[in-house]
Amino acid sequence: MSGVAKSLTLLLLVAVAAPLTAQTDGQAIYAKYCSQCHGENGDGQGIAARFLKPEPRDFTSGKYKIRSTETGNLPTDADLERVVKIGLPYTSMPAFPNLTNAQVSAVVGHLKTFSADFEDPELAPEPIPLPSPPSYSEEGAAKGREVYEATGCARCHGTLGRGDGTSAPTLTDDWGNHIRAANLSMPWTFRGGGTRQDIFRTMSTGFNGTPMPGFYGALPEEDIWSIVDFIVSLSGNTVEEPYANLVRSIATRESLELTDDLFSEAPTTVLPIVGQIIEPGRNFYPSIIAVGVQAIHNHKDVAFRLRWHDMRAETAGTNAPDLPAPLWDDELAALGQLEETGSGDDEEGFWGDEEAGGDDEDFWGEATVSEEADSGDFWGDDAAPDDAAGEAGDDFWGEETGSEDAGGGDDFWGEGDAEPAAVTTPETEFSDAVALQFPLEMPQGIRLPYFLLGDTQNAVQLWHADLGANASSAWVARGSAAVSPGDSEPPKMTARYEDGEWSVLFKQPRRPQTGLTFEEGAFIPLAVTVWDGFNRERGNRRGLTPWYHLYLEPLEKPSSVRPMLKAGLGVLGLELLIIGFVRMRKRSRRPDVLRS
Amino acid sequence: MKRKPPLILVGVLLFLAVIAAVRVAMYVNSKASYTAPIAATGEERTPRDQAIEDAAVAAQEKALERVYEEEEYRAFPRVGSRVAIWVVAQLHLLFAAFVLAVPMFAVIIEFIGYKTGDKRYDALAYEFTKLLSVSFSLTATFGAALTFMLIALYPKFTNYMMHVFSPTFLPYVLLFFFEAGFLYSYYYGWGKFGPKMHLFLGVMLNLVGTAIMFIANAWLTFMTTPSGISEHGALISTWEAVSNYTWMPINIHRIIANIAFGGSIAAAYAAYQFLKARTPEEKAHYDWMGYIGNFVAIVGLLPLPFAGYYLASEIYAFSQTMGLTMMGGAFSWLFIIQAVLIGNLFLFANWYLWLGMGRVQGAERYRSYIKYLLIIITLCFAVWATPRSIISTIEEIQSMGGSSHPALGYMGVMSAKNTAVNILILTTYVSFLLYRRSSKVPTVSWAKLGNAIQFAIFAAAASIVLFLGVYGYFVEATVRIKLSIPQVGSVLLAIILVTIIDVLLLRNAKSTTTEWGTINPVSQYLLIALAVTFTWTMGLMGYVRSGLRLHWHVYGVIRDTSPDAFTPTLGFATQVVSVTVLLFFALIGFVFWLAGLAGKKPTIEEAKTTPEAVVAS
Amino acid sequence: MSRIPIPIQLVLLTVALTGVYTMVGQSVPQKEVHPPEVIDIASNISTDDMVEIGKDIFEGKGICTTCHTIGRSGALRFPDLDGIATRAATRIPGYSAVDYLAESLYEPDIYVVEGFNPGMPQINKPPIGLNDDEIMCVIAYLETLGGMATVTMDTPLVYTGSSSSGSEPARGEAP
Amino acid sequence: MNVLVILAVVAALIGLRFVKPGMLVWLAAWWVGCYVALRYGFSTPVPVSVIKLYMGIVTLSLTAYALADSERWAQVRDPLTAFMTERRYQAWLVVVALLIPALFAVRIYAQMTSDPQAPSFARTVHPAPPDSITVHDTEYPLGTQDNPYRHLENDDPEAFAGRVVNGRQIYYENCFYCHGDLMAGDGMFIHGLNPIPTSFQDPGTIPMLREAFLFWRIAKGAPGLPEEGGPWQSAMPAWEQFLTEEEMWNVILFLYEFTDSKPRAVEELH
Repeated sequence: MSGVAKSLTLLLLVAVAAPLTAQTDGQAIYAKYCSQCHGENGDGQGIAARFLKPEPRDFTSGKYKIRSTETGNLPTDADLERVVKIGLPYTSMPAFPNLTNAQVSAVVGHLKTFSADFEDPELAPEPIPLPSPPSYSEEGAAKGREVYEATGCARCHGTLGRGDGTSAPTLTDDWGNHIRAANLSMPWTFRGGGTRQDIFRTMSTGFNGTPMPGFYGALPEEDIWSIVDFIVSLSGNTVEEPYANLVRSIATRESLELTDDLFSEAPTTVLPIVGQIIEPGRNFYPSIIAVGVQAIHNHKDVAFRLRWHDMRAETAGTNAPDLPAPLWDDELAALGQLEETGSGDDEEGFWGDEEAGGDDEDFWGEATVSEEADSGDFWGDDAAPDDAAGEAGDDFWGEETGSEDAGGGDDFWGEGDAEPAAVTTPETEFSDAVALQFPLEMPQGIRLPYFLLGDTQNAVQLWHADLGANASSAWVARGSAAVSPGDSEPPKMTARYEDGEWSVLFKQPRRPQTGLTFEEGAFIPLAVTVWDGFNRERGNRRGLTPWYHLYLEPLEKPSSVRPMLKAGLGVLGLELLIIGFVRMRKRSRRPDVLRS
Repeated sequence: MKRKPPLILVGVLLFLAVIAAVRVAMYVNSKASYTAPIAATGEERTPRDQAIEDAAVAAQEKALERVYEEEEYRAFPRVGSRVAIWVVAQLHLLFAAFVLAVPMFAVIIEFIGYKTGDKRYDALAYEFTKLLSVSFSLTATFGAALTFMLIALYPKFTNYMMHVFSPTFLPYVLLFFFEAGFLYSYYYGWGKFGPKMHLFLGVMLNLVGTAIMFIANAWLTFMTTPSGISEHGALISTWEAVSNYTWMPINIHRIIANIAFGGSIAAAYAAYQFLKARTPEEKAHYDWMGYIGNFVAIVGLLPLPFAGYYLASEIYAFSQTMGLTMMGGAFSWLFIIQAVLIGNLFLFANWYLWLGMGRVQGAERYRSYIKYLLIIITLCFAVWATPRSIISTIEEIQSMGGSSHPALGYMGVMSAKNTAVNILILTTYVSFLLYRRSSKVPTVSWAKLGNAIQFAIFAAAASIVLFLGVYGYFVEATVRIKLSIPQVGSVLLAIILVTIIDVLLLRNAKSTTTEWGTINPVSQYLLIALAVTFTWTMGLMGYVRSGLRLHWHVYGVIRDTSPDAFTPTLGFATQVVSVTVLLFFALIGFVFWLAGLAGKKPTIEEAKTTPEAVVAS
Repeated sequence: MSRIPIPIQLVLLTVALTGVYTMVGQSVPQKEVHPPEVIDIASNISTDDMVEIGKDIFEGKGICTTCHTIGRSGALRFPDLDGIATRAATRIPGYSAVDYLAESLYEPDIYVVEGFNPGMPQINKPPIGLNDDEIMCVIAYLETLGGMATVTMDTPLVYTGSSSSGSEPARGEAP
Repeated sequence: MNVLVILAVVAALIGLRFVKPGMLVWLAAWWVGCYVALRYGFSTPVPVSVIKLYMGIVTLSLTAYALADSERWAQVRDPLTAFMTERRYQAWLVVVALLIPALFAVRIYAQMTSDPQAPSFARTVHPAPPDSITVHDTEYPLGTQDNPYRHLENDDPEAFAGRVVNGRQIYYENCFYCHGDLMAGDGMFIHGLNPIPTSFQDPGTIPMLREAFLFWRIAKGAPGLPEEGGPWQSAMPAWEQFLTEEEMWNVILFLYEFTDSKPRAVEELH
């Protein structure tokens, strides 16, 4: 065969093969991209499922959360395709931008084969009308707050929508897995999307398979819109992730009294928290999403305020950075210790299948479920908490909008709807805790200690607050296996839990006898760790951040007027010199030397 | 003859008489009776007076008891010992370089004048020499200052150097003596000796001068790359100590650099006189003088990078540690500054040649080439000055994904820089060739062919250089380093071949007129700028050569434990270099002024005779 | 131009040009190189402290990083030291990593890794001139590259050559 | 290279030829052209310090060009002199003379009042691996090490497929939290990670690397990175704590299989 013929054949092959690779075989696509989580049979029991919260959807049930149809109904094809294309934020369901529309339709077609309900013409989905959103109004938000209270949203989602309602710890889905009510103050984590239209849809349709009901028909449309406004107000309309990487400490001449007032002027930097999945005892689903950090300093001390939303304050029990965290069975296997340590303590269950699902819920918990209603105002000018107006003032994420307390209306749940299935409340063995991490010494050059508790040559210090004991302590760590109490003075600390938000204040001298010195103008590495006792986090099972930086602004900012004047006048003088010189020469111009 | 003995007799008698008188006086004095000094009388002393006196007595006693201790260092007021020595040594070196270089080309020019019978050359050589005598005494003054300061400020170190090098001091002093003798007889004997005798004096002057430099070089290279001593520093062989690793490379490097430097300073002198000149004759003369000076400077500049490579490779051979400190360690950024300086030198030199075409009739045909040459020079300059590790802000680092730029990263490495410098040299040579060509029209029958061959040689050399430069990215470091040899080789070969062809080609060429003195005055400022840049570069290179020792007086043997032991920042070093350069130019301005005073007349008279006959060499 | 006297013009030119070069000199990274500090090493310090001191010496006074890299490959001119402890233990039968490292430090040319040229200076002699205690700390640090430090100040070494052996002057490092 | 920018600059300069502007405009055009090409002509922006250096050289060269010929110089100088001396330009001259210092002052102000930026570390994304690593007491010479199961691809496709399936399981149990379901480096934890995880879909990553390199990165994780890789900041676990060597090799097979790419072959040594 000649070379030409060879290459022609090759070309032909490619031409044939190309459509094949872009095949629209739903089953094949499902097998490649979906089955690892949702299972070969669509039952949500894929290989990865046991590490995931919220659990992957069980397609055989026909229960779908993100829909445009009434509660209890099947989703439309468009609903399913939308989820495949854009994914569900803050869950393990990714977007699949690599699939073509045809492929998405094909795989959706395949999904539907798992449930016989889709075959039933009587159950054919009918989307509810989604009107275009009216514009946001303060009055709407104020009214929404009343409706929110009256409808009983706060029961799960909490007064300020921070997912801290009284019944929140007990929520389960139809499969008995513990799930969390959505934190309504973080719209970027809403599974159904964070726009007003999205929230309206979620409110109207509810999440099948979870306690989250649909209000289509149950509430007048304008009431739903007003709740939407209220939810939007909780975040100050921050739809995008508000994360930043520099904590700026403002300077003051006042003495630092550890009260919330101290931080009214300090800018808040929101740091995202992720699970510690590096060292054994991994935490695949930390329940805290983000921590807001503020800092302020005077000539002597530096103070921090850390705030985060927690479903419930765990103040019983204890917590410390060096508590042994339970190992997963594969970790044990790798360490060859499976037999020895397979104690119950270790396996508490993280994942639903081990112990009672309720034991530790995870955060990712089907948040989907409850998404809709609440929105805490973490981030914005939030809607005002009903409680003390003063409290609203120090909301972490911004100026608050004050609103009146809602009149307790009729509880939506009161009638009819079943209370969520009772779940055993987890024992409060571990308290909530938080720690600030700094290098033990200011790093010289670029090298920092390992962000996960330092390393043998570069130690870190922790300012730890055990919120159960309401006490602080100082720790020194040289790697996660070498954490020990430090010999320095523990920082001063006060803590408060209100409306689903922990607010922990630290204070420490800027130049302690041992440990890091906080110099103005320097960039000091800083990291945060939080433990949610409810999630049974302790020791290495924790939520953390990598290194970010702290910057202490100088008390006296050098004035820019003088350098500006200097530069300006200098340049002007130079110009005048040149112009003067040119003019003088022109006046006395003789035949030009250069032209000669 | 008859009068001599009495004179001597008188002398001897006088001598004896003095001695006798002294003896008598001493005897009388010894026989006189002792009288005590008049005691203080009168007032009672207060206790305070007593106490003051006691304290004075105690202090005196204490002073008497003090044991002599050898001092390691003494401090120079305000600027500190190191900076003081640094500045004085650099000034000494600059003047010495000038004093050593000028006789070299003065003799050559004189020889040309002698051979061709063209008086003009003789006058030029004399004018160069005029700059010498004052410079020579300044050199000696700074040398003496340096010596005294070394002894005073660094006694221990100086003592050690004496230990190693004492056998070289006597020859050095003797040679210096001869140097003075030859220099003054060469200068003052101008026109008074026969030409051969005078030339002989000049040659001797050069030989002696070079020998002096070699000896002094031995001392300083020993400090960097000591040899000939035991592990504990004791001298084993003076010759070994003299002929240490960097001795010969420094000798060569300095001879070449001195020539370039001397040429540029002489050209600066000519430029100064040109700008001051009132008459066309004067202008013509100094234009020509500046041209010659600059020509000498460029001839010296072209091989200088290669001499530098030789020196660097010897430093590597002595100690890889030191070599890496130089190129990759503390001094790596210095070579970026150096690249800026040398880039400037090349640019100024080319620019001067292009301006020079303005005085040549018939140069217009080559003018359009200038912009291409300029573009090449600019590109090479940019490549050469590209740093390996780039100073960048955070966002820039983030966007580059590292501290090296994906595209510019290729420019910062040796392959690119070698290529750039070789192309620069080739381009400068092309500029020169164009200049040379502009005043001549070849008449030989094979002119076209010759041009084509020349062009082909250039193209071949450039492509070899480029190819090897690119190839260097694909081979290991050890191979890559060796690639610089064929690169340099092809450039040098091309230059030699083209020159030979050119000489043959332009035999009996039709010459067009070169109107000396009509050059654009900008060119004269360029000559000054060249001289400043040369001087500054020498200062900077002096810093790195000396700084390489880091905290050692004699590398690995005598530690610097003085407060100045640290290596200063480049910023500080450049400030010191700048001060030194300004001082040098203040002094050299003084030299120029003196030279202007001395024997102005003969030069102008002689220059007058020639300008219209002047044709390019 | 005719209005400014020539000498002043030239002074201006000289000063301006010198100024420009000085500015170029100020715009590059400024770094002072200080002579190494003398580190006092007590005879009873812990291995961890030795590692720390050894690291300082390795990066500073010992100027090891001028040639050696840690964790780099490709066309190297000197052996990379990442994981050196592991390799050192297997290089010479009967030699522990410590012994191999010690001997290589005291007599750099004794075991030259294949593919490299001998070129390492004797670090116990000037200009580097580490003393025995300092070398021990460097060994401790090298052990942490690919293993755990085990040496103490008292660990006996197979290598016993004293630092004053050899009569060659310091230039012996040239190939 | 942003070819479009470069082409635009070249086109502008060529276009100017037809307009036949004065020398001053020419020089300005070249200067601006060089600046634009340097500033915007590279897809990875050139650092300001280098631009300054280059523009200094360009300025010098353009000056040389202008001054290398007296007529050319006159063309540059005369309009400038006219602007500075003639009456009709006086108002403009005042404006320009005040504007330039004002710009300098504004620049100083902007510099002094800008917000502080957190320092960042320019880590090397693919630092060079060590010669060899030891995993679970076995030494792997990375220079020559190949995936011990790669040969099964041809020798025993069935066993190979089995290993890929095993690798897939490992991946979805351990890796996809960060590297993502699609291996695009966009797992669910990435909003909290800096540096972000590697995208294996990027042709600049695994297809450029040898399997031994991946093995090193997987086994030793962040703590095993050399300094230039920023071992203190990367969240890559040292998987030898959790996985066997076989599992790591299997997951490597799966990575290439899923992304449809081939590892870089071991180079011949010469």
